[in-house]
Formats: sequence, structure tokens, C-alpha cells
Amino acid sequence: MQRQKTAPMHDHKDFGPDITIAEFQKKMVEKHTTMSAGHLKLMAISGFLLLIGIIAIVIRATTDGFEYRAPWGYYAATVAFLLTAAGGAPLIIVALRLTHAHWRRPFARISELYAAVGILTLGLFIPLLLLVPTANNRFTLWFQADNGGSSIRIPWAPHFWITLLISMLVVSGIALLLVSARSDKANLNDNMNKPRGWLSKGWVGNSKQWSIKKGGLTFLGACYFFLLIGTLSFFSVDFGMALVPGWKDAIFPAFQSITGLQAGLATVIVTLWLVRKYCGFEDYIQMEHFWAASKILLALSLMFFYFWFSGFIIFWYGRLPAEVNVLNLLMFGPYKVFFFSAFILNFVAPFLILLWNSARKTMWGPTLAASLILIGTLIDKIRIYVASYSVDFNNSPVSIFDHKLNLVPAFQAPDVIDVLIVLGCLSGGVFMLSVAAKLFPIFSLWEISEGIKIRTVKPYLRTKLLILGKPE
Amino acid sequence: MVIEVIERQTRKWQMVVDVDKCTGCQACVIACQVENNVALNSDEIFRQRRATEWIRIERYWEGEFPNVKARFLPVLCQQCGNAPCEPVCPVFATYHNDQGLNVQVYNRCVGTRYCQNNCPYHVRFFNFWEPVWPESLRNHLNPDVTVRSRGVMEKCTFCVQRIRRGELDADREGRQLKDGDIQPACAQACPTDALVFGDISDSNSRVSGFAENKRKFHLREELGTDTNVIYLAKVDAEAKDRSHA
Amino acid sequence: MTKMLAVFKEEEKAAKATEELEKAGHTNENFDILTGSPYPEGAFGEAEPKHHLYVYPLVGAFVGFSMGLLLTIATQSAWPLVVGGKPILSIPAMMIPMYEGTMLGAILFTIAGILFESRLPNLKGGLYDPRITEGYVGITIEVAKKDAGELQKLLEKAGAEEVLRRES
Amino acid sequence: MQQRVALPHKQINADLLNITLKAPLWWWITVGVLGLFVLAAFSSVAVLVNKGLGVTGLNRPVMWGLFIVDFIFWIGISHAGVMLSAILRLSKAEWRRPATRAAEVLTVLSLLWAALHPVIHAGRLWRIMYWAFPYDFSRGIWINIRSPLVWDPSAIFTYLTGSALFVIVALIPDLAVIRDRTTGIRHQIYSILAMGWRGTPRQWKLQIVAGFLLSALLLPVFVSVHSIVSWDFAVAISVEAWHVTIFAPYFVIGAVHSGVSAVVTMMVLMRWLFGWHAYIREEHIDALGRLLIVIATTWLYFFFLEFSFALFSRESQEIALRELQVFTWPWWPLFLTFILAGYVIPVGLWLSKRVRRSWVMMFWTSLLVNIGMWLERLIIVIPGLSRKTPFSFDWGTYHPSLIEVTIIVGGYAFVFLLLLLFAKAFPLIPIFDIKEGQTLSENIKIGRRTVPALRVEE
Repeated sequence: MQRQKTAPMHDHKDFGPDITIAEFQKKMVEKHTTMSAGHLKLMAISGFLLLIGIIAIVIRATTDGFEYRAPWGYYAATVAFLLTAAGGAPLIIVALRLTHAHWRRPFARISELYAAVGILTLGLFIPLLLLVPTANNRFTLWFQADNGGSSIRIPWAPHFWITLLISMLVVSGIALLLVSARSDKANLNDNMNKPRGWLSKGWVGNSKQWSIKKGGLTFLGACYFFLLIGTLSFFSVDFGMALVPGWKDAIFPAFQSITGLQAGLATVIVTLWLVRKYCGFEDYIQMEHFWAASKILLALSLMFFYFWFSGFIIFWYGRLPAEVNVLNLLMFGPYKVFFFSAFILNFVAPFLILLWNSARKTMWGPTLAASLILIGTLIDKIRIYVASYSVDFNNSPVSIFDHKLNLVPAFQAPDVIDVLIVLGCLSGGVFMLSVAAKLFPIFSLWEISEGIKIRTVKPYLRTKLLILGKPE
Repeated sequence: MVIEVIERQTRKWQMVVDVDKCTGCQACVIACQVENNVALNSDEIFRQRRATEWIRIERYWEGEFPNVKARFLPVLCQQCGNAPCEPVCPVFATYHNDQGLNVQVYNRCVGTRYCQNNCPYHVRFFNFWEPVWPESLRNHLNPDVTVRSRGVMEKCTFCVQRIRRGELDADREGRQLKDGDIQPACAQACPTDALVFGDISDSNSRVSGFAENKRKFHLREELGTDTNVIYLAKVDAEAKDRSHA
Repeated sequence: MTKMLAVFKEEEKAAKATEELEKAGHTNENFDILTGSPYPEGAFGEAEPKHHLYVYPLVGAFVGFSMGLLLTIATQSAWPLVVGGKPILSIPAMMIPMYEGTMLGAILFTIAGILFESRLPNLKGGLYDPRITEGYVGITIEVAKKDAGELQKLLEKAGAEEVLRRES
Repeated sequence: MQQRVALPHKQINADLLNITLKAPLWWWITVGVLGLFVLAAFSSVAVLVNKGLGVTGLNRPVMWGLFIVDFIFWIGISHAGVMLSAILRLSKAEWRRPATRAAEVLTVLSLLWAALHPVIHAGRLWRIMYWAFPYDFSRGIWINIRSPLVWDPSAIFTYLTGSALFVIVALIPDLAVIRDRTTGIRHQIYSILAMGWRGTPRQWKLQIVAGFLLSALLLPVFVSVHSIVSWDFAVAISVEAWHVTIFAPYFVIGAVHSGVSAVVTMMVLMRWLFGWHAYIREEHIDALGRLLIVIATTWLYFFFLEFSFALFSRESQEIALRELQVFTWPWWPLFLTFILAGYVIPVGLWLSKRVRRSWVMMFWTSLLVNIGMWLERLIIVIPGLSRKTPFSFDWGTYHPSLIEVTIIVGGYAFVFLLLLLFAKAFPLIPIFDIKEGQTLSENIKIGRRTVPALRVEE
């Protein structure tokens, strides 16, 4: 044993600055009372862009109308992206609370705030309804057909049901935010000696209220989880797959749900990094948080590949004419550039970055991977939805009732309006977020203080160790 | 890997099955049985649902009782261009030869039976038992055809032994192979001439004659298997294309 | 030289003893701790073990991948047979055995790495006491014959149940 | 974590090695009985090889029968091990400690048995080596990389090798423990097996790192194995019911569902048979129960996708198939049982904490899950084949023969027998892991309450 190489023993391990609840509260209060100029600027710019976006949408509607789907491809892609990235974000904290991950705490509020973006998404979703025909006699998950299939009719399918689904998603998201933020609002109002607002009225923080709050969070979290998976699945089928004749791909909804988780986590990571950089919470957001999140991001990036390949290998091997045409439309035809870049940004690049612990154990590593994933997700949505909307244009030979796509339409280049729409809607998301960040504290006080409570550093034999309480 | 390859001009064999002419007499089935040393199908074997018929006549009833019609559909190996059975075999026991035939190599087969699962036309057969013939029939076995042992798959070969024989004869006599020189047992035996066999690459062969026929259809076209057996639909009014059955 | 193994009942005493040893001028490179179960790093002030285990899977993965690539390409092109109209070298299908090869290589190399890096199999043995797997903590140390006596006293003073010695 | 008790290491050794050091009578009896079953199974295999596959119930079009169903099932069970130990190791879950090795061993042994199925059910299994290995060198014709049946052996081989080595590496420290507790010839054997383990900080550190590293390496393999098994079916365009893109994740999550349930069953049995009450505690099966709820629900989602997309484009044979599965005797009771036993009843019960913490309930519910999952595979494979083509002329049915059933039943005895033998030779609970768990456990006071806590290094 004497031969072994040894390194100097570092007897002082770094557990980050030890922070007290009091000073954290103080910091939050001052952050919350004063509105920084940067924040104001952000709100103004994103609001302005959103306005332009809305105008662009109106122009699109007036010029092209809702008769054919082809002109609306990029719009649909943007809505899908918002649904995926911003919709997935609140799920992150739900999942982390479920697993009692101790590093979740700084992520909590940031990911809850994204529920506010849902309102915008819901609004943007409405025009899409005008583009989709009823489910009657065509291939949808609503099984409404006269040829052999079931003859049961589900009324107003799919329009009403998918709208209901998304509205419930948004509501439960907002509810999640409010329930979680209630105690913090109370706390801040008292510390700013301002009167309690409608939300925090009557919050005294007795054990009953706390247990109700925690139970409510669990329940709403579960609701949000199921609603999000349902929404992403049905949206991707009714507003994507079912519009392309002959495209029957059972894994596609699951694939879209996975991208929801991936993009959601990516969104949260990027936001956390920005918050740390521009709002000055260096002490509270440590490398360990990014490190822990990066492992899950890596896993989700692998899942992206897995789900894609599982679908692809079946089509490649089966090579039914219908399948070949779908592959040509979505992957290796007019949109191959989009497909391959999305593939690289969503899987290859994050994988190659996050494979290395040295890269995971930094703040830039996960953030870089996350931002690549966000871009990739947008491109991926574009190639899926623009492609599937492009089959329906003026005197197109393709009918939505066909069993097989008998023509692969040419590439749909975005025009100025499309660019403005995409830009506007995305910055619309930013706008909603910045507004929400004004209304609610961007860190969940109660969770972080809880974290501080159950976290101490004790000496053990000849070393120092971090002690983490596991109350649950 | 020194293997002498016989030089032959590549041909593409096809068969035309005129459903309209088929009377369901099963002569083709028997002829095939005799020609290709297909194991005998006893009642017991039938009861086990393990009968081996390289070509079979599928019988369907159409219409309600008094005016009911029998429909016959002769089904044999479709010799697919993109055969689903081929790529799934782990040991290359079935592959595609240069005459568009879907060949089964018995001594490579280990009997995974995946090819049969992946055959859309259900024309591959597995030897569940060691095939036995009564003593009296021992000398009737066709010397040109392998007797398959237990545990291997087998299927219609378009009577490849006859194709080879025909080609060799033509070579020996130093003449070109003419249409009709080569006849699979089933086509030869068909009394109503419902089965026509020939080389599609030869433009004035009989099968090429049917290439543009408007009754023409393939079984389960939607699979894109690009079959080499062409069916000609029934002509009477109620007849429906079986592939959309 | 003299090899010594001091067995301690309580881990606290063992930790103390290591401090004593360091005071007596033995750096933590030349004594070693034997425990029956893993302890948090540096619990006995031992030197942080340095290892290169993370290199092995990468090398293994590379080797495995190239083996897989070789095997798939070679077997397919050795006698090109057309099946189901699929290309002779069909990448999506080849990816799967290649992937398995990669992972197999990585795993095998990792196992080899674990054994090598933890110096197993350890043939030359050395002083050992079965009580160590009963929760006792052992400290092995090698000193010149002349210092052996006082070192033994030191260890016993620090609370060693027993000090085993082997001359060599 | 409430009922954590501190035990002296001496006692931990004694408890966890109770079978290994001295096997009780029931052990010998059980081994004997199981041995008879295994004997019956393998003699039936002998008959099958001698007479040919005619002795099974296989026919046209049902060319794959119970063997393949059981093959999928055992592959599924084998997913328990790595799934649990890897994911729990990576997520540093404390409650993994008593579960990991049992799960990994279950993986290896069930995989061993699973890998035999395709061999047994091949037509000429004496030539199977040609299939599993590059064959026929003389002609230069090798295996067909394009065939899923070649992907299969490669995946299973990797998984088997990997998980077996995983178990062995984690065994070394415990072998040292046995070495120190035995004398005579057994001492000699275990000394060789323990490879001179001493327990230096370096060796321990590498043990820990190895745990993480191998878990991270085995996870992708474990996902790939069942995906590839599923692709054996899903790439088959001719069987409409199989040609579904969701199959890979659907099979994987189903496998995890049944595998983790199998681990629960096994842990309860270990607790009862070996009397490890202090080590396998209610908090453990409670945690497993909660995990199972999540897994099962994910599985349900994939099941929904699989089923609804079968009807998505309403091909005639798909509808015929689903009618067969759901409404036709004898399939509809099986289908009903599958749904109830596979999801509704167990998950419904697991929602209550009292059930999750009751040994009897967890034992039966976890068994129920595996009955359900076995039926699931049956319902995928056999109706799928008997309604293969749209030509009703070729529709078929299938009745397993006695030989098949004997082999299947014997298989369970086989795996259980191997498990008992393993328990005789090595501890089924990682001793050093339990000890480490005790070292790392701590308490901190918050107000008047002491909260169980954990020493962590980062």
C-alpha cells in the first residue's frame, strides 16, 4: 500500500457560505421593494415585441385567413414551443418536491413563475382551433369513424376537449404558484410593514395552514403533472400528427412529453443562471444546484435520443410506403437541415458537454447545454409543425382523409410575418415572466429557510461533514 | 471462398394468378406436393393446424344464403421484392437471389420461425415433426429437391429446380430460353390455365402481356412488398378485391 | 524494518492515534487505515486516495465501439447478401450491435480498472486481523526496527487493543 | 427513517450471514423440492429436443408461444436489479441499502433463465451457436446484423456480463467478512474469492466510485435490452398488433413495473425466511411502494398510447385483434385480470400508507402485479399472431402443451433454486453497505424535534 500516489489532504472542505434565514429575508425584502432598472427595461422591450407579434398575427389572419393550414405552420410551432418549454418548467419543481431533492429549493419559485406564461399560451392557442377540422371520419385519437371503427361520437372533438385541457393546465399552474407564494407574500408584506394583500390575508402560519399548504402543493402538483402530459400528448396528435395522412406513430406523444420535461428543465436552469447573474443572489445559488440539475438534464437528453430512435427504427425497418413518406416529410426531406440541427442541439451537444463531470460541476456547463437545448427544441417544433401544416394549402392533392401521404410538399420558408410572430410570442413569454417576477418573490422564502434549518456542518472524527436533515 | 459461379443472364420470374379462372380444384396443391417432396398432411397434422401447402386455395363465402358465392384465392409465396421475411433471419437462411427469387437455404436454417411471423401472406411452413413417407412412397421422392429435415422452414420456390434444369438444357442445346420452357408444377397442372409463369424481363412473354391488365392487383399492396405474383381480379359484379377485404 | 498493525475498538481512539502518529512525525503517506466498512473521506486524516478510474470506461468504450464497427462492417461486407431490399451496410441496424459493443467494452475496462486501482488481487497479504470486519479499526505502519518499541508504546497509549508486529 | 436502530457490527455480520454460515433444515428441504421441479423441466426440454417442436402447442400462424411470452417476462424481471440499484445509487437514496444486492442477483439469475428460452424454442437448437456467434466461416457467410434476433443476443450478453460483474465487484468486501468468519476449506475458498481484500481507504473509495460508475454504465444497457426485445416484435410489419413505435418504452417500463414488484416480493420473503427484521424495515417497502405507484402510472400512460394508436387508423385486422383480446373467450377474462391485477388493484391499494407498510399486503399485491404483467405479454404475443393477416382464412389459435407448461413452471423453480443457492454462498444483503448506512446516519435537533439526518460529503 505504500506505493500508492497521494495528494495533500484538504482538511477544510468548502460547504459554501453559511447563510442565516434573517439576512436572506432582508435581501429578499429589498429586492422585492425596489424595482431594478434592468427589470423595467426588460418588461418594456418584451412587451413592445409582444405587441408587434400580436399585430403580425392579426395581419396573418387577415391576409391568409384560416382556410388553409400551410401559412400557420410557424405560428403553431411557436405555440407548441411555449407549451413545451414554459409549460414544462413548473413540472420541474413538482417532480423535485416529490423526490424530496434537497437542492430543489432555489429552483422552486422560478419554475412556478412560468405558470404565468400559460395565460399567454392559452390566448395564442385559440386561433389554432379555427385551423383544425372536427375529428369526424378522420384518423384521430377520438375514434370517430363510420368505416369499421367505433360509431360512438364524442361531441366537439377535439376542439372543446383540448381547450378544456389547456385551460385546466393553466389554472392548476397558477393555483400552484399562489398556494406556494402565499406564505412568502405574507412574510414580505409584514417585513416591508405593508398591509397584507388579498392573497396573504389570514395567513398566520400555524401548523394547520402549513399542512394544508403542503398537501395542496402535492395535490396541485399531481394535477399539473397529469394535465401537462395529457396536454402535450393530445396537442401533438390533434394539432400535428392527425393532420398528416398516414402518420401513425404511437411514441410521438410520449416523445413530445419528454421534450416537455427536457425543455422545462432547460428553461429553469437558464433562468436560474440569469437570476444569479443579474439579481445578485450569488450566495444562495451554488454550483451544487447546477451540478445536481445537470445530471437530470443529461438523462433527459439521452431520453430524447432514445424516444426518437425507438420511433425511427420501427419506421426504417418497416418501410411501409406510408411510413417512408412520413420520414421524408419530417426528417430526411425538405426539413432535414432543421431535423439534424435539432438533433444535434437537443442530444449530441448536451450529451458531449454533460458527459464530463468537470463540465457538469460548473455553472456555465449546464447553462450552456440548457440554452442549446432550448434553441434545439424550438427548431424541432418548427420542423414538426411547419412540416405537418404544410401539407394543406390551396389546391393541395393531399386530403386529411387519405390513408397515406401521397405528396411531400416543398419547404415552407418563413416570411417576415412568421419571423415577427415567433419573435413576438417568445418575448411575450419573457414579458409574462417578468410581470410575474414583479408580483411574487423570485425565491420561495419558506422552502429556502426550511433548507437552511435542516442543514448544518458538524465535525466527524478528524473531518468536517455536512449534515442534511430528512424530515419527510 | 472459392466458389464457381455459373454465368447466367439475370431474369425476373413472375407468376400471374387469374382469380377469375380459378375453380378451386386444388390440382396445383397436389402437383406442388408431389414435385417438391412436401411432407404428407395427415388428418392428425391438419388437426394440429400444421399442414404444409406451398400453394393453397383460400375459400371465402360471399353474400347471404340463397345467393351465396364461393370465392377462391390461390396463395403461394409472393416472392416479394422487399420481402419482410428476409431481413429478420439471423443466419441468412432466406435471401434474395439475382433472379428476384426469395430463396430458402435449408441447411442454414436454425428454426427461429421469425420469417413466418413476419410473412404477410402466411406462406412459410415449419417442419414441426421429422417428415415420414410410407415405404411405398420412398421411391417417389423427387431427386432434384432436398427432403427437409425437422426444425427448418420451407416455402414455395417457384420450382427453382425446374428453372435451373430449363436453363441448363437451353445452355446445352445452345439456344435461348423461350417463354413456356419453364413451368412450375402448379402452373403445369392447372386445368383452367389460371396460373401463368414466365420471365417479366422478356417483353414478349405471356406474363408481360398481363403487365398492363386493368384487373391486375397485388395482395396487400399497402405493405409495399413489391410482390412478383400478380393477381387478376374476378370480373363479376359483387367481386371485391381481396386485398381490401 | 518492522510492520505493525494496531487494532482499535473505538474509531475515535483510532482517529486520535493517527493524530499522535502525525505529531510523532509520521506523515499520513506511510501509515494506512484498515476498516470493516467505508468511512467518510479524511475521517482518519488519511491521504485522499488518487485514482484514474474515470479513464478506463472511456478507453473501453472506444475499444468496444471500434470492435463493434469492425464486426458489423466486416460481417456484412464479407458476403453481401440482399435481404428485404435493405442496404448491405444499413447504419440504423448496425448502430445497435455497435452500441452494445461500446457499453460492453466500457464495462469490462471499468471492472479491470477497479481491480487494478484498488490493487486487487493482493497476493502479498500483509498484517491483518479478522476483528477489522467486526468494526475494529486497524492502523498499519512500517518503521525501522529500532523505533518499533516506542511506536508500539505510542499506539498502546493511544488506546490500541493490541499491536501485532512482523519483522522483515 | 424513523425506526433506524444502531447495531454493533459483530451482530450485523452474525445476522446477515446466518444462512451462509449455517443453513437451517427448511433450506435443504426447499432446495430438494425445487430440484425436483427443475429436473422435470429439463427432462421435458430433453423430450422436446428429441421429438421436435411438434410436442409443443405451436402451430400456424402462432409460431411463437409460451416460451416467448415467458422470455419477455423473465427479461422484464431481470430489469428490476439494475433499475433499482443503479437509479437508487445514483440518486443516493438511503433506503436502497438492503435492496440493491438482492435485486442485482435477481437480475443475473432471471436473465440466465430468460436467455435459455429462445434457445430451447429454436427449431434446431443444436445449431443455435451458428446463430449466436458469427458462423460458417468456411463459406464466409456470417450472421445477419440486420436481424433483430442478432441484436438480441448482443444486448443480453452485454447485460448479463455487466450485471454479473457488478454483483461480483460489490461482493468482494463481504467475501472478506465471510473469510474472517470461516475456518478450514471454506476459509481457503473465501480467501481466494476475497482476493486479499484489506479495507484500506483507497479500496473503499474505489468500491463507492465503482458503484456509481457501473450503475451509470449499466442503466443505458438495461434500457437497451428490453427495447431490443421489444423490437423483435415491433419491426415485424406483418403482425399489425406488433408494428407499433411505442413498444420499446412500453416494454421497458412494463419490465421495470414487474421487476420492482418482484424485488418487493423477494424482500418480504427474505425478511420472513431469513428473519432480517432489523434490516428490511417498513420504510423500505413503503418507499418501494411509492416508487411503484409512479412506475405503474407511467406504464399505464404507455399502455393507453399503445392501445389507442392500435385503433388510430382502424385497420380491419387491428379491430379483429382487439375484439379477440377484449371481448372473446378465453381472452376477455385474461384481459380483465391483466388490467385489474397489473394496475387497478395494486395501485389502488398502494395509495394507502397502511397497505404500503403491511408486509402481507405488499407481498400479495406485488405478486398480483407479476401475474398481470405475465398476462400482458401473453395478450400481446399470442392474439397478435392468431389475428396476423386480414385474410380470415389464416386466423388461428393456440393451446400450450403439457411439455411447455412443465418447462415454464420449472423455470420459476429454477430461478428460486439458484437464489437459495446464492444465499447459501453469499449474503443477500450487502453487509458493508448496511454498516456504512449506520456510519452516515445522524440526528439534528430542530426546535424540540430531532430529525433523522445524513452525513454527506459534497
